[in-house]
Amino acid sequence: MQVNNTEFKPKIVAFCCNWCSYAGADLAGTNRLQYPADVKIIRVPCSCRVNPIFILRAFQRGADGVILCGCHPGDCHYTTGNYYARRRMTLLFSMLDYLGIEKERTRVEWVSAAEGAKFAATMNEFVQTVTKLGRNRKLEDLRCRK
Amino acid sequence: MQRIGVFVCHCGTNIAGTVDVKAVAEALKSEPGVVFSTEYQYMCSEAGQNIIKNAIREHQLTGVVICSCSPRMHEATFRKTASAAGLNPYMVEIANIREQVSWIHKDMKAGTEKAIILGRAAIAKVSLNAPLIPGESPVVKRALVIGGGIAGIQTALDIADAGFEVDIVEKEPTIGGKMTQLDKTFPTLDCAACILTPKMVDCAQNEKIRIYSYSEVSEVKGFVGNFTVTIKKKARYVDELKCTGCGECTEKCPQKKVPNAFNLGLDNRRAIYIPFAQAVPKVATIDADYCNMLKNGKCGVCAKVCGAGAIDYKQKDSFIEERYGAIVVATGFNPIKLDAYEEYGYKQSKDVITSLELERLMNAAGPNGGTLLRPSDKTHPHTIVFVQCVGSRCDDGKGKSYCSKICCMYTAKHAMLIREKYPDTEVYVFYIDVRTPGKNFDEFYRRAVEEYGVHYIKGMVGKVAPQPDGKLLVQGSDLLADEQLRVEADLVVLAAAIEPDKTARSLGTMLTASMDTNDFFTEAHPKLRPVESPTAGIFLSGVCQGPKDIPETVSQAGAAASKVIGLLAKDKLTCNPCVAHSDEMLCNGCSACEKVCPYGAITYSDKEFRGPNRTTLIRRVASVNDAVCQGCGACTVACPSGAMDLKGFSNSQIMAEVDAICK
Amino acid sequence: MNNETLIPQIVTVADVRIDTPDVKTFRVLTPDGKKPFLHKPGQCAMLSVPGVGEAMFSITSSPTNTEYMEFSIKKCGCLTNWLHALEVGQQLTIRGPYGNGFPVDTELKGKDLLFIAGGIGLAPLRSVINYCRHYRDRYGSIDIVYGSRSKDDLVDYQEIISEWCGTEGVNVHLTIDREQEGWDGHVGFVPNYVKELNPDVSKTVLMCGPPIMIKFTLAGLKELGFKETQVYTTMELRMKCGVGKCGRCNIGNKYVCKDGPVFRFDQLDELPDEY
Amino acid sequence: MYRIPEQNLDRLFSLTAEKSKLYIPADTAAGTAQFMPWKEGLKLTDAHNTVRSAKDFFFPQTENLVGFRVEGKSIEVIDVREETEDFVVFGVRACDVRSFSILDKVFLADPVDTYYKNRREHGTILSLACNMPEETCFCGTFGIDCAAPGGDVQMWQTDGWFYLEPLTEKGNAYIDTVSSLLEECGGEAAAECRRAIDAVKKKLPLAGLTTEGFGGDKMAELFDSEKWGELAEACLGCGTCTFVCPTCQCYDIRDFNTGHGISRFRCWDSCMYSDFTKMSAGQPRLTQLERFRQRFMHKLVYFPANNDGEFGCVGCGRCLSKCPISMNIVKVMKNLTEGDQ
Amino acid sequence: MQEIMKKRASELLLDGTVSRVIGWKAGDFVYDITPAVFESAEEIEKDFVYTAFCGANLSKYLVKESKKPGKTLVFLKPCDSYSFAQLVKEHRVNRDSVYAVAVECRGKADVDKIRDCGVKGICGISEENGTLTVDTVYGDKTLPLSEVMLEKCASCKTRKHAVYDELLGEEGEEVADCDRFGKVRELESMTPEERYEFWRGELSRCIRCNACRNVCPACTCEKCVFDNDNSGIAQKAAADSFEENMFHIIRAFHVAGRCTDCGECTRVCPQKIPLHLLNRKFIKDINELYGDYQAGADPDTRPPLTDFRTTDAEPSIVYRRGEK
Repeated sequence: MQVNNTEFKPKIVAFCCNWCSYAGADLAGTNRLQYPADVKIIRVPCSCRVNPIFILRAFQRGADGVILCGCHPGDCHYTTGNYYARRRMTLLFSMLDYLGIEKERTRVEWVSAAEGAKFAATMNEFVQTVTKLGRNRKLEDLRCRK
Repeated sequence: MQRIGVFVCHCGTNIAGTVDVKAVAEALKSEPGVVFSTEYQYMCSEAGQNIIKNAIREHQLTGVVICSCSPRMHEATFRKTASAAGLNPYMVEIANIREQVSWIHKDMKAGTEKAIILGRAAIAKVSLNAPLIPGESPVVKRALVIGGGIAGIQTALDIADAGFEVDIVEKEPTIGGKMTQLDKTFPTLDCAACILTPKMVDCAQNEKIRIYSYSEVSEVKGFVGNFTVTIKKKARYVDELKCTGCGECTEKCPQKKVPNAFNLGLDNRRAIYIPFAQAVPKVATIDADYCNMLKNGKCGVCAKVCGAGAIDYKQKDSFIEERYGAIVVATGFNPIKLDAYEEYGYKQSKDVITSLELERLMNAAGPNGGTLLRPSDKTHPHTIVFVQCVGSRCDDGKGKSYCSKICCMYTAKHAMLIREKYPDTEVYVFYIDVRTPGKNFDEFYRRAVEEYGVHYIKGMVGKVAPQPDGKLLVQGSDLLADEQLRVEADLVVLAAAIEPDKTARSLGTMLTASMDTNDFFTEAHPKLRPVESPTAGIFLSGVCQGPKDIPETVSQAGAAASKVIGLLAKDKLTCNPCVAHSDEMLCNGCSACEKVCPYGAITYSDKEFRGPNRTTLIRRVASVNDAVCQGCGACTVACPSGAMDLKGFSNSQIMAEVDAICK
Repeated sequence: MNNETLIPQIVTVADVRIDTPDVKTFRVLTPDGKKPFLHKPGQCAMLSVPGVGEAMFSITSSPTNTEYMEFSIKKCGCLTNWLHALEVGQQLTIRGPYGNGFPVDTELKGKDLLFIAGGIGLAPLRSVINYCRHYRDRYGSIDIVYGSRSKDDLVDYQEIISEWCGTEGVNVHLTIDREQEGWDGHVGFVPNYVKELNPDVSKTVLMCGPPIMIKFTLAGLKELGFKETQVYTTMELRMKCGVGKCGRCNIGNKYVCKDGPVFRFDQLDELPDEY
Repeated sequence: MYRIPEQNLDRLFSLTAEKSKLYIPADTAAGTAQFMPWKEGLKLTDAHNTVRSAKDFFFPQTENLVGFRVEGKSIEVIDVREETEDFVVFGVRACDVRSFSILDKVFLADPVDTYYKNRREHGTILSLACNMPEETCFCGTFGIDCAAPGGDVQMWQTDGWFYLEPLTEKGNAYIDTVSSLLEECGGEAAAECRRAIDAVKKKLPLAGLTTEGFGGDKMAELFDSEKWGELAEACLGCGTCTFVCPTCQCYDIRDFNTGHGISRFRCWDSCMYSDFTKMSAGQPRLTQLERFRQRFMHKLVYFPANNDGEFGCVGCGRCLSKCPISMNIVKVMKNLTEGDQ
Repeated sequence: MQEIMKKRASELLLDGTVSRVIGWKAGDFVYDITPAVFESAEEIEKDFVYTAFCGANLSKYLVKESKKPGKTLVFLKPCDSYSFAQLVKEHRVNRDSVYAVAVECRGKADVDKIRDCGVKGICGISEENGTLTVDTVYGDKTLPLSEVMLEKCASCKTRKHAVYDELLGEEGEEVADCDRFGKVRELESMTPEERYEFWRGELSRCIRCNACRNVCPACTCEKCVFDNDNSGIAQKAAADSFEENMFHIIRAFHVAGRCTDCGECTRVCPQKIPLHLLNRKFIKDINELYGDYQAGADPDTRPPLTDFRTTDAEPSIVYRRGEK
């Protein structure tokens, strides 16, 4: 491990559902609302497409935080997808917490297509939270470390 | 190994202003699989698209990554571009470096870095893309409307009007539904029968419309554009084709003590009957529960008097199989049973009635020929109490949590009609809130209060106690005056909550159309797709989707019809190729995916597989109907073995993106 | 530190030849343009694309070829799919040679040889055939029976026609499974063709092909009077290490990667029937 | 022969650890014994033996073999091997000591596995005689004497003393490094301890188990035995027996994409796993029966066939106590030869 | 009990009601009992046992056995019956071809716990009225069964069967004072650091032998994602702490809402990792967030992860946890 004196820049993976949150992120862009470049978005059709495996995979590969954004409950493009996602993620996050992994590294946020501002605010806040936590060491794969 | 081309768009200065596009194109050049990388002013312009097309041809590209604006903006454009150059359109991925990079980051270095990472993720994804070909399925040009009330009738008429054939399945002997039982309609007070019966006749006479009355849907197979429905025609013991509806039999039938369902049991009819004069089809039906001939083989009067020879005691239930391209659910509603509401004395006193019963009592074709008389002693009631929200907005478990929506208005209508016809009658209305959002609705309610002097009392009725003298002692509270009220009433009318028809639940299961906990059908989107079920090809009309009044029902019926017409107008349906797919070799047959699929796109079947040592194994495996699946991916996560995957957003693709981003 | 057999060397693909719709022949050289290592006919090598996989392939070029090494590879899995998609200049890793090879300098010397191959089964034999052609005087007559599904599926067809058929004392007998336009040669399955040809029982047989072909051909040869001690074959099982340690390619106490892949049928007979 | 009082064990450990890495069997939080790097305060376990065998020291569960850097079409090979430090393992039982010679026959056979060899050369084994063998022990079946465990130094623990007898050069070298703590002594106490152990050995329930009926010459008859079906019936196909076994050495070689290169590593594999021999063209061991049979045939027939009759089992009894369904080599041996007796 | 079971199994085999019997077979040491399929009354007579060491849950064998012709008799302890019902619910076992015989159970013994009491060289064990007499190479010892029970039995939730065709012995009751979530609560009340240390300590012992997975009646996948090279997450021996975590988290997640808490994973773990604490965490969360749910208890309800309420808790509930 080399000592790095530069400021810690977290790696954040954001899974966004195509219909609401991705559109919300687009709106944030259209409105020039800034949030840190540490956030990288992966487009998925629906929040229910996000497998817990993907989240663990991100942590394995060195992500410091993973956030899942979907339509507000009740507004899912596929009617019920985010309800399943909500249960899955609640249980997964609870399990990660139970294993002693910082729960603040994971989050679910409902962002509609109209909530560009919320998207940007959420990302700003999440990046801040994760930056404070520092590097993800509890759930990383040492082999992936550079 | 793919041959990938990368195209970085400047978007004028929109992107190039904060992203070093040349550096991005250069950096992505050395990614695995990339054989060509370039940048251009406007990739979406014709010139830009030509660069893509030429590169595809020149470099035999098998995948294209475009670093540009949001895919929501130009994904379709670039897919068409690829397609035009002979590349499968689904081999295109977009890295969103405008909305997600240049527009939100000011720092050129950070922006460029992020753009490269997003580009890398798109390259990683496209490396795992497979060409997808949208499937096509033919459309059967016929619609089925389940339920022949005003919703079903209106939908059927509109569909037929557009030139498509449509069948109505109605479980009662006649179409018309609840509206036939109504006396007048709010807020215009025009007579329900006068506006409904012509539409019923239109249905009967329209050669595009077939009515299956006294029938039920017993099985539904297939999917959008291609449903196969089995309709059970219940035996009515009368040949529909022969019966002229003359009514001779209904007058001669010796069994006179049959509670008249049309009048809600307020009077009696014969064992053979036509529900009401304007019934469509106007055909007699024998009530097998009461007919002496059917019960013990003794009678046969109707057969003797029938000049047309239409009576057939040996008739059996028959089944018809028909194919449809679309199905409209219009199963309507019923008032809830009030047996649980002992405090209102509905069971104890004949003079505590429901609003629908009041409609019949006031109707000219009703049991009293339109004169309002107490059911118990046929005397004129002088004090009438209306109780609102009986079973609506109710959290006590006895009723429904929702607002039934129509009660406020029909009660105002009832109160007004009574005050007009019998000015000597005092009318009290106990309410929680009066809800009148609708055109001319509030004016209507205010007329009831202001012009007709109806006593509106904000408060609930605690108890209705039948008195020895036949009066009903109504105890309630007046919340505004903060006092307890006691009213000696002659008649108490309960505004019973409405609930979806009991047949809806089983029908929902057959259609794999999702329902809410109250058994109302769920719409595909509460705001944007209110008349479609999430299950493709299933449309919703009327109260089966949620409480609504007649004008709303009719407009929804029209909307559903237009959606159906839009579907039937197509010869073929193009399916979204980004659908789920089950790997049979991995499938456990556990049904988890089936349970979370909002569209009923997943079915299971037993299949033979080759086992070890030349044995055959039979395994239950899932398969996805491409025409029905909408590609949400809920099933992919429910599946523990990873047998379910989503084309276009496969597990490996998403993980490749994750890897590329976290690298 | 010692030379470790599990650490591969790098080779560059110098040429890719399309043999049949699903077989390609890859020519590999070390980065400085040499043949990676010496081998005996019938030996194998582990080829790998890091991150994709590693697998054992027969070296199809002859040891007498001092310039390069070749592998004929059929597309049938993840790694081979990848190999089939690669372009000239791509680097791979290689380690080997592994296995015993055919006893060309001992038991086969001076014998009349009968090669029987089906489909991609020609790949491991090709190196022996070319070796024997090169040292033509060390062996007696050479007969080659080779069959495939169709004409297009005959591997190395050009070489067979242009070189093998022209070598003195070499008789090539080709056959395909079903009639085909433009084919005037023999039609029929290999086992039957062998019986029709009625080879002299003094010959030594080297056979490779799909299991079903081996099974019936062996039965046919026995009918003709051949003994199991006269028939050699080469086997393929899943291998990881290539040096008889990882434990997956063994049949009884023999490791295919180390004790094989070439076995005489009498040797196989002593082993449990698990291949 | 040397000896050291038990209460000085910590000092012995501490002195040993000064010179090289030291591993001793100690208790985990769950009460299982496991070899752990010694650090101040770590106590020798009371348990008879560790759950994992001592093979880990020479053949670890996973190890990186080689790395690759891939760029465009070119590949670079990165040798990730490192010189191993010297280490000492304290308290290895006789069975595990024998397992090393079995592993040697595989890994040191031509071509030599340099990863293994490297570790083997740097490890010094201090074995410990088994005063209280378990009922699952049957090392005697394979001619192993748990009263004289072997290794570089063999030890006995009796009457408050540890007795040490160096057997090899490495052993002598070790004794030299810790000689300041040892006193020289005669062999009587150790001999007495050996006699006591011999008496216990006779009482062990598996004392009568013999290898009669097994060996390299029994290939066909054992392979074709009808009893495999019944024996393998309940097998879950897990790798417990393989992974706790001191002699199982099957491995897999896999590539891992770290995001910045490919790391090729090897890891333990189990012939009990359904995908062990699976390839794109087919699967030679189709059912659990074949896989189950392979494991026991290998230990009892194939291995002796290739190694002058030496069996591939050391009777440590780990599979007896750890198999989830209590199916094990003893049951297999008894069952296969049931009719013969 | 054992004799009643043997008699009944033999009867049913002889009268042709069933073609085979899945039961437990005696071993060499009393405690090393192996699940086995018996096809004749003679085999039953010879080897069938039902003792304090019949901890193995036989239901998973039905996935394979129930596909064979004829009926298969299976003996189910109360906890096993839930696994069986869940397998039927997931269509993994054909109910019609199984003859389920419920047998009473008062808890099964854990030989490791006996060893933990300092008992070495066990030659024989006999049980009488809840007391075990252990005959060892080094002398006799007696122990109360209640102190050396398997973890799953010490925290038994019910002695009542979920489903059966025939009951032998007496049907038990739900265990009212069962506190199977005690340890989970204890962990929850620790700090995240403590929890992390706890789990690293436990999971770092994992040798990835897959015994937990292969014994688990909920893990009946045709091919496990961890064995499937195409899944992208295939792994064999865990290379580092991440892979240990990954395997156990995903496995627990895949059986969440389906795990009946039969406790087999913990029973078979050679490294004594308390794997049930992962599953019980999910069960506890599900019970608290979505209402009590017992997998296998009834055939119709939707498992919690394939169900939802519009009013379900938000994931942020985890976030807020621990804030006082």
